[in-house]
Amino acid sequence: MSKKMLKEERVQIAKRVAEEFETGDIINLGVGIPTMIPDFLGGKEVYLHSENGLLGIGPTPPEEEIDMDLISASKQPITMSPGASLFSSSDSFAMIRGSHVDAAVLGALQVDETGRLANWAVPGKSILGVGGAMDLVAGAKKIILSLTHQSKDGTPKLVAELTYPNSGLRKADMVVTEKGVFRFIDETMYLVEIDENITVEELRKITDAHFEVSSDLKTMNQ
Amino acid sequence: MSKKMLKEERVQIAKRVAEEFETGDIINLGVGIPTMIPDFLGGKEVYLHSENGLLGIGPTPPEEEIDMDLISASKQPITMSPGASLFSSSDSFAMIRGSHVDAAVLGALQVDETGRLANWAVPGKSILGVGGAMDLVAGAKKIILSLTHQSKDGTPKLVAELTYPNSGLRKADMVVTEKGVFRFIDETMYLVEIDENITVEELRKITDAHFEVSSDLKTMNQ
Amino acid sequence: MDKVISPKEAAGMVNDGDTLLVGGFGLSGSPLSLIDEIVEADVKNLTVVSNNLGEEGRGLGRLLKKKQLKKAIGSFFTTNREAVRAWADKELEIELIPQGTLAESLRAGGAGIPAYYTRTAVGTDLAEGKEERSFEGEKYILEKAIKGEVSLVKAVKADKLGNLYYHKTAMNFNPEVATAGNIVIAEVDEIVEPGEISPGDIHTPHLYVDYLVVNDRYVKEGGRYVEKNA
Amino acid sequence: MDKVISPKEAAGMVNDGDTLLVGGFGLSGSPLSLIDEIVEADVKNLTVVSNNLGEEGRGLGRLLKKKQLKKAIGSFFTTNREAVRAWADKELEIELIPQGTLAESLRAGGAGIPAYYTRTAVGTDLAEGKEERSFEGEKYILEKAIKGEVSLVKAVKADKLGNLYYHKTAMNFNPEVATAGNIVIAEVDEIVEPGEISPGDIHTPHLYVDYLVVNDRYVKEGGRYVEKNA
Repeated sequence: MSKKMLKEERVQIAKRVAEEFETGDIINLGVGIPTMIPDFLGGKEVYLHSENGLLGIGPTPPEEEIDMDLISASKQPITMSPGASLFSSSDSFAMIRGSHVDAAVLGALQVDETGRLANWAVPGKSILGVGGAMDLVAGAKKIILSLTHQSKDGTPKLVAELTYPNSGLRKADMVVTEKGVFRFIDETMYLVEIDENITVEELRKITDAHFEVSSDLKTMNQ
Repeated sequence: MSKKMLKEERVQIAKRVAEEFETGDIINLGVGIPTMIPDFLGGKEVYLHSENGLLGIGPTPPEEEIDMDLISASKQPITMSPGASLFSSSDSFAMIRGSHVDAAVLGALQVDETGRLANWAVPGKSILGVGGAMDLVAGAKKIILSLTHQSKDGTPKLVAELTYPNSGLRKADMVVTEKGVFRFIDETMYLVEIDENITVEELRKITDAHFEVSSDLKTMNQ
Repeated sequence: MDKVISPKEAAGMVNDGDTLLVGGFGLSGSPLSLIDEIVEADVKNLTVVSNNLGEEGRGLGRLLKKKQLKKAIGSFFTTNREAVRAWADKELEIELIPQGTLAESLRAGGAGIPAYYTRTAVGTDLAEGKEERSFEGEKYILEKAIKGEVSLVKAVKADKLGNLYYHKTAMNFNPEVATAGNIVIAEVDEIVEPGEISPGDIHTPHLYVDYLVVNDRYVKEGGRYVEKNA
Repeated sequence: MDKVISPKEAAGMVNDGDTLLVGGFGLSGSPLSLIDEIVEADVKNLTVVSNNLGEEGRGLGRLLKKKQLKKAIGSFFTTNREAVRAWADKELEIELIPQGTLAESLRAGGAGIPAYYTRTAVGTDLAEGKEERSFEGEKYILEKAIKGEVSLVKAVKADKLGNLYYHKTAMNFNPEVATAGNIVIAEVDEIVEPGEISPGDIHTPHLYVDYLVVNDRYVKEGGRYVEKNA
């Protein structure tokens, strides 16, 4: 798969997740695809929470205005939007743990058919980084997973059962891949939107998780 | 006893407690006698912590500068000294509970001969107020009790055993009354200073608690 | 995203039997206009969590006077004679909590911490019924988080997003209270544009604040809030 | 009451085997001069509690490179290849803690709270060996406070009393770290007179800070701290 296609897939995902938000939402964006979401928010005013101590991430600064003491949780230079506030790590995670963040958009290595997710460690490899992943999984009001449907070698990421270490008891509310959009209702996975270039039958072939098809299935990003 | 004498006794106590401090100490002063201490600090620069959210109480403001949103824990108008800082109640009590306050000077209804104290409730009466007393008793690095030696009707406040509800497991380090100064070493009470107008024998008669007399007994406030 | 509502609309969010978390230390930092509005709204059986019950006939004291309170949870009620009398007459339940424990339990309520251990009050009457446990040889008690249906706080200034700035020691319990209610209503003297309160000066970030109400009943004169038409 | 000491004197307070609590998120808000001084002081067997180990060969990464570390406790070490290699070679113990739990445990350490309950990490590998308990039907784990012998923090400014002001998101873990060490040393770019940082702008009140050290090795150029003589 060419790099260009991968970029397009990622845009497809970011665009779709962006539709989920309403003006006023407080959102925490994980690394990777989620960082592309702000470009697709249109007119919606949402507030981006950065767990290293800021509410109100603004646009990326031009090179000459970069201050590496004003950075995102991905350690990228940022600016502050009007009304932004600064606070310490414990205050920042009090917001997350206390369920004051409306949605966390996270990447995932795997998600199972009930919504349980794995996004911090690979079995057999060193477990040396977790960051704020588990805090966000446990605390955000809504968990949206944004990931490519399969790994580079074609292995499904939407699985019947996790084989990677899970990130908590809390389950995802929604999964967005370049192939479709899934929601969980009572621990059952429903396909609610599908990419126009794939059929449900084809999707099942690249999805290890069992999913129901919504009676109201729509085409994605249209 | 005339009001004037009571005032003198209170001054005597406040003056003696003030001697305990060193430049740089962080001190929390309770209501009553402790509030008189700042007048007797001489040149010593100490920092007064107010549990409602301020470190660095300055002098009482003149009437025209009073702001009832800048008050002490006794709800009296105050000012801020240079280098003062403002914070919330949970941050303020984190300082107290975390043992970052060098000394709390508290009033007491009773103190027993091991240093256990009672300063918040009277048996048989309604128990409707505790304030920060128990937090200070549990958390301050040093507990100094300042109280008149007897209650108005002559009942000893330094007792063999508390009859009033105690304020915590933590014991006082020092007791200052208008009659003498006591320190606790290994749960034993030692008289270390005595007022010039009273003998040890006379002091024993108005003290229910057993105390040892320090081999190095001094005259108080001299 | 206009968070500004009328005091009447705010009071309408309080229902009979609710637990209200209220900022303030005595009258300082107390949402006086909101309280008066709730007094007029006539809801009852309220539980109030606040350090004090205002003063006699002022602030939260008015809810007591009008017999709208079932219970008061806080650290110091002794100086409010009406509270003492209402308690003696069994018209008011009182739950006494050490001041620092009150502040920390409210913080815990907002921070997703259901319970924590503290040395404060171990071995006293206020530890009765509370679980005791030792850590490294020292005794502690388990204290539970405090949460409520509605939080009422007072700030001197807000921006339109709901960021709050408190004035000096009128801050007190307000930042904690602002995190621990299902609905959080802030009474403010002034509302400014986003950006006018600088990022480092914001005490309560707007994600905690659901509604803003402008204080329309009290003005500050001679360093004290007094009723406008008094 | 002069709290200002030389970087060398500060480094001399760190002993072999100590647990150091260190502020910073990556290199931002990291006490770079103090760390370099400790590298030169040659103490060893240190345990470092910090969100990361700086970067490879920078900040705390230098202590690792010089094999002065026995153990690292933090939330994210994956991007420091040297840490990964040292761990694989069993030269470095690593204890992984979720970022929010790390921040809260440091706060607890400073606030006299020995332990608290959190939902974070329940049911995961990181909850192994931790006590589980339900509150209102939800599962939580018990997390213990973190304390240390020496805290190292970085602020952009201090006054002579030791009040600290942090610059933007360089604040991160510094306020919590400043409360949880037996000895607290703050590295600052500038020291001003008491009163010059206004009461509402002080992030860490001076009662937490034992010593001040002026950053003498790094200057900020193009928004980044660079070595003066590099």
